[in-house]
This record gives sequence, C-alpha cells and structure tokens, in this order.
Amino acid sequence: MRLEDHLRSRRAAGRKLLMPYLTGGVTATWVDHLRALADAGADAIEVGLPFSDPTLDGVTIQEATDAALARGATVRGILGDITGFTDDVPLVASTYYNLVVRDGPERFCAALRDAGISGLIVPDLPLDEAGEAADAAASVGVDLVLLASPATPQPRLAEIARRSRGFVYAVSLMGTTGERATVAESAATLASRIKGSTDRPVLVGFGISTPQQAVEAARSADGVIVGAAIMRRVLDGATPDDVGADLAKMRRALDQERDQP
Amino acid sequence: MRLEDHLRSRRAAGRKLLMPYLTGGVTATWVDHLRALADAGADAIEVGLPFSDPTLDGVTIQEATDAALARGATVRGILGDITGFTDDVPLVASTYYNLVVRDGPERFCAALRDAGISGLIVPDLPLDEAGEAADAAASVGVDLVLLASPATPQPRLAEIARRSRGFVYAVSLMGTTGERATVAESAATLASRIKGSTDRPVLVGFGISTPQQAVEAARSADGVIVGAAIMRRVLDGATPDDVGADLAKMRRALDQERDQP
Amino acid sequence: MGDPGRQGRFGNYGGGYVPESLVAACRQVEEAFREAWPDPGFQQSLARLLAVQVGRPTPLTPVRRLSAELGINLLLKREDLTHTGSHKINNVLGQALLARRMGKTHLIAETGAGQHGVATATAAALLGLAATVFMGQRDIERQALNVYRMRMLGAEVVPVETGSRTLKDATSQAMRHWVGATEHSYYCVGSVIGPHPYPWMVRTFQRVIGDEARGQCAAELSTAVPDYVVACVGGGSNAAGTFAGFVDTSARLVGVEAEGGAGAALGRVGVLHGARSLFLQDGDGQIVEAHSIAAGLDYPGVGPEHAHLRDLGRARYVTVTDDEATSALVRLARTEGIVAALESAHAVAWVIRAAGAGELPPGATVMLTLSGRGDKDVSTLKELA
Amino acid sequence: MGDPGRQGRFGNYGGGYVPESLVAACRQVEEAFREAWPDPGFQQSLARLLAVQVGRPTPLTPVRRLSAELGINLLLKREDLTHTGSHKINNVLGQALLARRMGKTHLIAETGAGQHGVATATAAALLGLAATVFMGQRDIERQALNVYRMRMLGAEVVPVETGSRTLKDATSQAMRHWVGATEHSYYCVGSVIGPHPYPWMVRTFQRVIGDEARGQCAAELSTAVPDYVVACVGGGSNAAGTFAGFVDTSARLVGVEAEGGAGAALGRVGVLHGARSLFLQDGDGQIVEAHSIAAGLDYPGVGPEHAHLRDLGRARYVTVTDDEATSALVRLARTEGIVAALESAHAVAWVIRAAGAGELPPGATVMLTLSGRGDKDVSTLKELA
Ligand SMILES: Cc1ncc(COP(=O)(O)O)c(C=O)c1O
Ligand SMILES: Cc1ncc(COP(=O)(O)O)c(C=O)c1O
Repeated sequence: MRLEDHLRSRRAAGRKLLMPYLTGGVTATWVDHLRALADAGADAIEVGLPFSDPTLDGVTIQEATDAALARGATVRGILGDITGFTDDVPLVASTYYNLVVRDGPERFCAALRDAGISGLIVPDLPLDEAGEAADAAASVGVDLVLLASPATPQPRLAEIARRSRGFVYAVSLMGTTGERATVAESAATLASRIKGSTDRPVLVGFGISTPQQAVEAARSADGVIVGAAIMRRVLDGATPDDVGADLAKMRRALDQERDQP
Repeated sequence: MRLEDHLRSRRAAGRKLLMPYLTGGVTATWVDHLRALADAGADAIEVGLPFSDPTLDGVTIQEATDAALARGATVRGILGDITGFTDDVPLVASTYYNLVVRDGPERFCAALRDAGISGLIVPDLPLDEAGEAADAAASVGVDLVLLASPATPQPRLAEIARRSRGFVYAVSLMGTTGERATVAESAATLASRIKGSTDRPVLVGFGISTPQQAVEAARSADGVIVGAAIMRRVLDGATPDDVGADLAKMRRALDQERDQP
Repeated sequence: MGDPGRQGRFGNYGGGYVPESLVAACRQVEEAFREAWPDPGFQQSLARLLAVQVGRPTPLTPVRRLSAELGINLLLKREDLTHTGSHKINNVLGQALLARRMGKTHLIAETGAGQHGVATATAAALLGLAATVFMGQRDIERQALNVYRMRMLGAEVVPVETGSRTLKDATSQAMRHWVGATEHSYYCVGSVIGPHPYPWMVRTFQRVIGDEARGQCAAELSTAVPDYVVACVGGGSNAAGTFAGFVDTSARLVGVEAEGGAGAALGRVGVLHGARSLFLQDGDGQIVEAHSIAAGLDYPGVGPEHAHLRDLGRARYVTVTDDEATSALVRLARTEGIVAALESAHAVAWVIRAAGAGELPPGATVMLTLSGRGDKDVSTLKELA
Repeated sequence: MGDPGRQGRFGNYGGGYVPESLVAACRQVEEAFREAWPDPGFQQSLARLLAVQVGRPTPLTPVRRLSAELGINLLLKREDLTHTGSHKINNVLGQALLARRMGKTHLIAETGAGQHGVATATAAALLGLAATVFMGQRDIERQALNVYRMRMLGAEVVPVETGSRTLKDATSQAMRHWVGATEHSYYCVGSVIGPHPYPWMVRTFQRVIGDEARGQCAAELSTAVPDYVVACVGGGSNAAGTFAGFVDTSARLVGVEAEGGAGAALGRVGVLHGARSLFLQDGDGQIVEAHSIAAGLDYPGVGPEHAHLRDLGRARYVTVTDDEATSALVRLARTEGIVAALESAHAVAWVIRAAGAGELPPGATVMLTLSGRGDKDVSTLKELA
C-alpha cells in the first residue's frame, strides 16, 4: 500500500496519526528501536539517513547524526538493515538532498523502494527544486513529501499541498528541529491553512516533545511527527522498551483525545 | 693655569700626554679614583657628567652613566665633590649638550670654573652649533674642546683646530666609545692631518685600551685619552689603587717610548 | 557571467536548495537586490562607501623584483589595501546597505579567516546595525586577532563546535540561526556560495575588483589585457569578482585552490548550503572536511558559477599546498614588501610554480588579485617558523 | 612651515647637534635631498610608489554617527588605509628612494610602535636594500606582531635593552650604529625629530597628507577649510605633514600628545637626538622616560618645528590619558567600523572631550588625521579587556 493511502485510511478510521523519527544507524541495535516504535502504535516511521551537514537540524539530531556517522552508518547499510522490516508500518526516509544527488534521484529512489521504504522527506529540497526528485520518486512509487512552513505564502502553500505526496509536512515554527517547551502558535495556524487547501493528510513536526504537546498540535492537523524528543532519549541510552513505552504514552494521549467528546 | 697652557708646557717637556676618563659619581668613592689617576701620572683628567642618553657612548660608558645616575649623581653634586681637588692636574668636564642647555651655557660654564674645572668636551656639539657655548666658556676661562673625526673634511678640520681650545680631540675611528682590539688605522691619519694644520695639542681618543695601543696612538699625536678601558675596571670593582696601577703602566709605556731612540 | 535568472542557475549549478522556511527570505533578498541594484541612489551610496570608507579604487601594482626573477610581468590587484584588509568588505557593504534598505536591523554572518566577519562587524557599526558572526572554534583559535577585532567593533562572535569546527560548520550554523530570525535579520553571506541570489549578488558586488583591474590593465599594459588572470578560490568571491571583469577577453582565467579544500579542482557534484555545485565528498556522499593552513580556503566546496566556468573550460582550477603557499608568502614579502594573506599567497604560489615549470611563457603578463593582507596570519606563520 | 635653511632652524629650535662623525653624513643627506626633491624624475618615482604601492590618495571619510553624537562635523584623513597601515610609509618611501639614489645599500631605522620599522622593512624589500631596525625590548614585547612582520620582510630587528627600552633608547642606539656605518648605510629617521635635515625632510615627505586633505576638504566642505585640524603627536610627523597643508589657512591646529609623553605640552627646552627642541626632563636636565599605552607616542620629546609652532601660538598642544585613548578607540570602532591605532585614538579622544566640554563649538568642522590602524594594538587592548 502507498504511504498516502495508508495514512488516509488510518485517518478515516478516526485516528490521529503519530509518526516518530529515528536516525538510521544511530546505535548497533537501532532496528530494535524501530520495531519498538512500530509496536507502540506508530502509523509510520521517519528514518533519518544521516548526512554530514544537517543544516536544518538542531543539536539533538545533529548529535544523533554524528553518532551514526561515527559508527560508519551509510545509506546502503541502513537500507540493508531495514529490508523486510514490516508491511504494517510504512517507513519514510528523510535526508538531505546531497545524498539523493550522489547516486542520482532515480537510483536513489529505486533503492528506497527496494528496501521497502514508501516515502521520502528532503528538508532542503523546496518545491521549486523538487521536480527531478518528484518524478524519480513517483516513477518507483515512493511518495515525495513536501514541507510547508509558517513563512510559506498562500498560493505557494496550495501548490505545495497539491504536489506533495504521502502527506504534507507542516513545519510548526521558524526554526530547526529540536525539543521546545511549548507548541508554537504558528503550528495551528499553518495546519489549518494547509487543511484548508487539501484533503491530503497533514502532519505537524518540529518541537513536539510531550504527549500533551502532541495532543495540542494534532488538534488542527491529522497528526504529529516526533523526532528530537525520541532521539534525546536514545542518545541518553534508552532501550527499545523505554522508547516504545514513551511512544505508547503519546499514542494513548492522542487516542484518549479522540475518545473524549 | 689654563688647560691649553698646561698641556702645551707638558708637551714642550717632551712628554706624551695621557688623559684618563672617569664618570663622575660612578661610585661613592669616585673622587679617590680621580686622585689615584692624578697620582699615577695623568696630565689631565676627563670627568664625565652623566647624562641619561649618552648617544655617542658604547656599552661600558653607558653602564657607568647608568650606575652614576642610579646613585643619584647630578652635575651639582659632582662639581661639589671635586671642588678644590688639585691644581696640578687639570680637570676637563665632558657631557652632552642637554646638560649645558639646562642652566644655559653661561651659568653652566661658570659653575665649571667655580669648581676648578678648566675644560669642557661636548661630543654632540659640533663646530656649527658651538658658538654660544664657546663664547660662554671663553668668557669664564674654560677651554671648549672641539672634536675632529676621520670623516671631517679638510677645510672644516682646519676650522675645528683653529676654534678648539685646550686641545683638539681626535676621534680615532668612526664609532662610539669603547674598548677595541686594535687602534684603528684612521687614528694616525687623522692625528697627522690635525697636526698639519695646528700646533695646538692633539689627543687621540676612542678605543685606546692597552699601554701598547696608547703608545701606538700617541706616535702621530701629542697624547691619548683613555676612557672605557678604565671604566670597565671600575665597574668590575677595581679599587683606586688598581686603577692607579693600570694608568701607571700606560704612563710608563708612553715615557719609555719617548726615552727610546 | 550574467544574470542567472529567477532560478539562479549557472548551467547545471546553483539554485536555491533551502528549507521551505528560508524560501521567502531568499526571495525577499532577491527582490530587494533586483530593485536596488539599478537604482542610482543605491549605486551612489555604495560607490561613495567604497570610495570614502574602503579606499577604492585599489591600486594595480606592477611587481618588479619578483617579475624579473620569474621572467614574467606580474601585476597585483591590491585588495589587501582595502579597509579591514581584504576584498570581503566590497560585498559586505553592498549587502549591508541592502539589509538596511529592507528594514533589517541585524546582520548574520559566517566567517572562516575572520575577514568576512570583521567586514560584517565593520559594516554593521558603520550603518548602525547589530551583527552576529558564526565562526568555527578551530578558526577562532587560529585567527584570534580577527575575533578580537570583531568584538571591539561590537559584534557578537558565536563559536561553532560542530563538525570540523571551521567555515563549513559556521555556515551551517548561520543558516540554522537565520531560519529562526528572518524577520529582523539579514544573512550576509561571505562568498559566492549559498542559495540564489547570493552567488550572483556577491559576484556582482565583487565585480568592482575585475572592472577596476580591467581598466587599470588597459592603462598599464601595451596589450591592454593580461595573458593570465589569477585569483585564489575558497568559496570563490574574489575570483568571481575578478573573472567577471575579464571573462569577455582573451585572458586565461585561473582559480587557485588549497590542495585540501579544492572543491572546483577535485570535487563532485552535490548540494550544500543551498546550492548545487562541486564539493569534496566521500563515496557515500558525505561532505569531507577541508584542510588548509588558510582559514579562508578551508571550505570543501566552491561557488556554483565556478563549477559552471570549469565545465565550460572558460576557467581552470588548480591546487597549491600549504608549504607552497607559505613559501610564496615569504618570497613576496622579501622581494616586494607585501605581506599577503595566506589565502592570497596561494595564487602567488601557483604563479611561481607555473613560471618555474614553463607553464607560463616567458614575458607573460599575469594579473593576480591579492585578496587580502597577512596581518591576521602572522601568528600562524610564527608558529611554523 | 618652509625651508629651515642650512642650519635647519625653526625659530629657536632644530639644528644639527650630532657627533662630528655624523656631520658629514647629515650634510650628505641634506645635499642629496636638496638635489633630489626638485628633480622631476625623483618626484615621479615617489609619486608612482605612493600611488601603486601605498594606495594614495587616501580617502577623507566623513564620520556620520560619531559626528551626530558629538554635534560636530568630523572628517578623518585615512592614513590607516595605506600599505603597512600607517602614515610612516609616506616618509620611508621618500627616504628609501633617496638612499638608493645616494648609492647606499642599507637602511637603519629606530621604531617604537613598529610601524616605522615595518614601513622601513617594506621599502627595503621593495627597493632591494638591507634593513636593520632598532627597537626597545619593551616595545618588542607589546608590538610582537610588527616584529614578526619586519622579520618576514627580511629585516633584522635588534632589541635595545638600555634605558626605558622604548623609542628613545632605540633612537639612541640607531644613531650609535649609524656612526660606525655611514659609508653604506642610510639612517631612515621615522619622525620629524633628529638632526637637520631630518625634521624638515620628513615633514616634506609627510606633507602629502596635508596637501591631499586640503584639497579633499575643499571638495567636501562648504567652508572649504575646516575649523580645526587635529593629529596625534609622538615625534610629530603625521601632525607636521598634516599641519603643513593647513598652516596658511584659518584652521586651528591641534596636536594631541599622550599625557605621559607630552614633549610639546609639558617639555622644556633641551637637546636630544640631534635637535634643540622640547623634552620632558627632570630638574637636573636628565631626560625623563615617557609612558604611554601607545608605543608610537612613548617618546619624551617632540620635533623642533612643533616647538616653534607652539611658541608662535600657531598650533596648540594638548594631552590625553591612556584611558581616554582606549575609550575613544572603542567608541570609534563601534560607531564607524574603524579600529584605529592607539596613537591615532589620542586625537579622537581629544575631539570627543573637547566636543563634550563645549570647547569645540556645535557644528564645528574638524579634520583629523587618523595616522594608522589598530591591528597592531589588538593584543594590548585584549589584555586590558
Ligand atoms: C584574504 C582572503 N582571501 C580569500 C578568501 C577566500 O574567499 P573567496 O574565495 O570567497 O574569495 C578569504 C576568505 O576568508 C580571505 O579572507
Ligand atoms: C599609527 C601611528 N601614529 C602616530 C605615530 C607617532 O609618530 P608621529 O608623531 O611621528 O606621527 C606612530 C609612531 O609609531 C604611529 O605608528
């Protein structure tokens, strides 16, 4: 099943979507973490393919990236690790455009597909530059997710929503990835604006750190992406079970919110 | 008796003139050194009035100057020390022009005369600038000694010889005061040139360090001035007797030279 | 070397590979620049600053003794004589005027050698703006003089501890900071790198080097145009500004990179800091850390227009070792009384090598942009001595 | 401010109080200068060096933000933008050309801040001469950057351990050395001090500052001539060169000395380093050690022409403390993006104080010679911070 179909059907079931992020290769047993996240109720998982110069990431994901690269993580290795991971929870690769360019978008996307990955996020690839990668992804059935930000003006926002595949990634605030004490006000505004122009799923990411924040951010969107909060725990030595338990709390918080009137 | 008359009469007696130099105030007992030099056969003694910036002196006399100033030596104090020193051995003050200008040449020369000093050497006062000081010195009967150097061209040399009083100071070489291993060739040439244009006594100074050198330098001149070689010994702790013994050796060497055919 | 259009393309290179959060900010810069540049008022303000603050025009100095030794005719375009001591100020004053015109109150900058940081701090002080300069910890150590100069000028210098702790990482950190500060802050990029419109805009501001040199060569040389035009290449701004003045002549254009930071000579196609260009990468596509004694050349990539000029064969890119650069610096100092920046000494080193190897024919005229002065490098060189 | 004649007299001051061994050498310099100066060939060579090597003319920069704060109209003559970073190079190139014309192969120089030493080393390298620079041990320590620059340029730097181990003692040592080396060596004096013809010759070579500034003021100011002309005074060369351009106008001339080195403001008549002038002395006529944070002002005397201008009442001499100078340096950096030399900052400090005290009337136009840039002082300032 295509990523977008999967998310639409989950949403149709009345569920708020939850997409955790994990840096590929961050520890020797990272696939166990991946499985724990899947088991704890993730609707999809974002797998970071570490790049030496993560210009849109804050300190936590920079640190995770450095750790993965120091361990010798490579795109090839990570894709090998996850081949045949599961069909139930789609994986979405996320990386910087240089790694896509390295082999060329076509070969890169084909490799993703071969490893069972169904989506791709490239934070430094805006709409205007996305044509080649979008074509390559589409031709192998991988969904290229585009990002929208609080600074995105209206007609452009609609175009992004139209051309994004899988879902639309709503960047909650003007800033880098990383935990924040509160959900930015801009998150709700942006999510509502996107939802006003597309029925594609809209996930809010950047700075979602706690179950409460997830609930709050999910109100005007279809779900949330949680990255740095998980990676902080992983870097601090959390086991797969620990990480699974954390995610399960978020899952429950989101589900309870739905079940309340 | 005027300095020049004294030197002329000594020369007339067939004697090579010997003029040691001593920095005024260099030690607490410097007047004892002065007396020892007089007793050891000096025909006159050059007394340095220490100046903070002795631009024509080499390291030894710089060091002696620094020592004297560090002891608090002043022109007034030094003149006080030597008042009534002796009538037999004339004293010649030597200093830089700034100390002359300080009180004005007239008061300065009068103070020299009152202390019993009969000559004055100012190494940074060339012929062209000497008018005021020469008049002031003459008016109180102090002989202003002018210096000639190997670089002095002919008509100027004659003028220096003519306007100098006391004697003509032949600077043996192009350089500062200080001991040298040999007497510069320029010394003999210069002395002969000066003697060719005046019958005033001609003393050679700068770098005369040993009895042999004194003998050699005195050959074409009327005598020698010995400065750094003595001051080196004083700075190294030589007693008045030590210094007297040294000068006596020079005296003997010069006298022997005369007595040889 | 013209207008790269709305997409900012130089052949296959350039573009605007920035997070969506910066797209609007980059557009705003482009609009402002497209509107300001043809405005006589803007041109006048800039020209006046370049004259009274920077000291332009800078001289073109015929180098007599070294030329004689090398058997060529070497002319130096003296960017070392500008205010703050390198060509960086030409660009910074242009951008700072633009920022003020846009109503921004803060300048953000990355710096390697510190020259761009000092220039930015200077322009900020002059125009009453605040300045925050990101600088790799390693560069902070080897360019301590410039760090203190920036602080004295009132700029905040932020140490960058990530990655190689040099220019590449400082650039990443400046971009991160800008994402959260676009409203009041203007990102003042220091070379012909970064997303559109920066490579084009920075080259346009630096073009004054090449235009002046072209005119001065016409007055100085019987051939009017030199046989070779040479400049060092870090990101490539002094070279781009220089080449722009000669690209339509018969002069051969040579960009000289540090052996350990040779994006144009040894890099592969990639995307970094907003542009598609040539970068040093490993087999997995990770950017490789550059290594050069010259902090300003310690960058693993090159501006997109240089990548394009290389593809076209219009410019050649060559490399020089640390040792060659330091020897050239000393030789120029001893023969001409000019202590050049280590960056600029790379260009001199190539000329010395090429003349020695007969690659430069005897009597060849060579116009070399001396991008900066070496005061900032004296402590580095002292440690070597 | 004309020709002081064969005796080199400025009123009661000047002259040639040198050992007989240097009389001929000084005469030779005077003859050579009197012969070279009117020679169009010499003028052309010098003008060309000043243009292509030094980067003259230097700009006259209207200072906007600080002027507004002070309620005056301040213009800076930018000698900090010259090659090697201070006005010293103007004089040195003139003397070095003269030395070469005289067939000399060596340059001797004294230096305080190191700027004159760097300039001399530079000129020597450029013209293929050897250079020996005397520098006080204390200055060697506080101006380490310049010491290394000189060595890189191929000059020999000789530490002077006597006396205050600063400029005064370096000057004495240079003179001692010259006595023994007149045949091949030319003594390149760094300020308007020393025996005739130096004060006159150095002022003549530095006059380019004042002449340029006069013309630039005429273009820049509605009044054509500024109300005040201000420069710092160590020995007094940048001030003398500046004043020479304005002495025949209505401008008030102000020389600013370091409080601890104020020969003109606080000195008494004396003779040092070959000239009759004003020097700091104790009651016994011993020269007093100067004390200034600015190595280039750390000299207990002043050039004879300044003593004369003071007597005439044509120029005024004022003093500024170390603290005032460092504050002025920082204030100028923060408001105008110019890091001035500590020496030059003294002149700025006086303007700030005088404007604050109402001594400069509101709206007064002030032309200030910024004699050099502050790179050399950054480590001194860093220690204070
Ligand atoms: C003196 C100097 N030259 C050259 C460079 C390299 O920059 P670019 O290649 O942009 O001219 C720098 C950078 O800091 C520099 O300071
Ligand atoms: C920058 C600067 N300004 C001023 C001076 C003082 O010299 P003068 O009074 O001769 O101009 C110096 C001396 O080293 C200097 O370096």
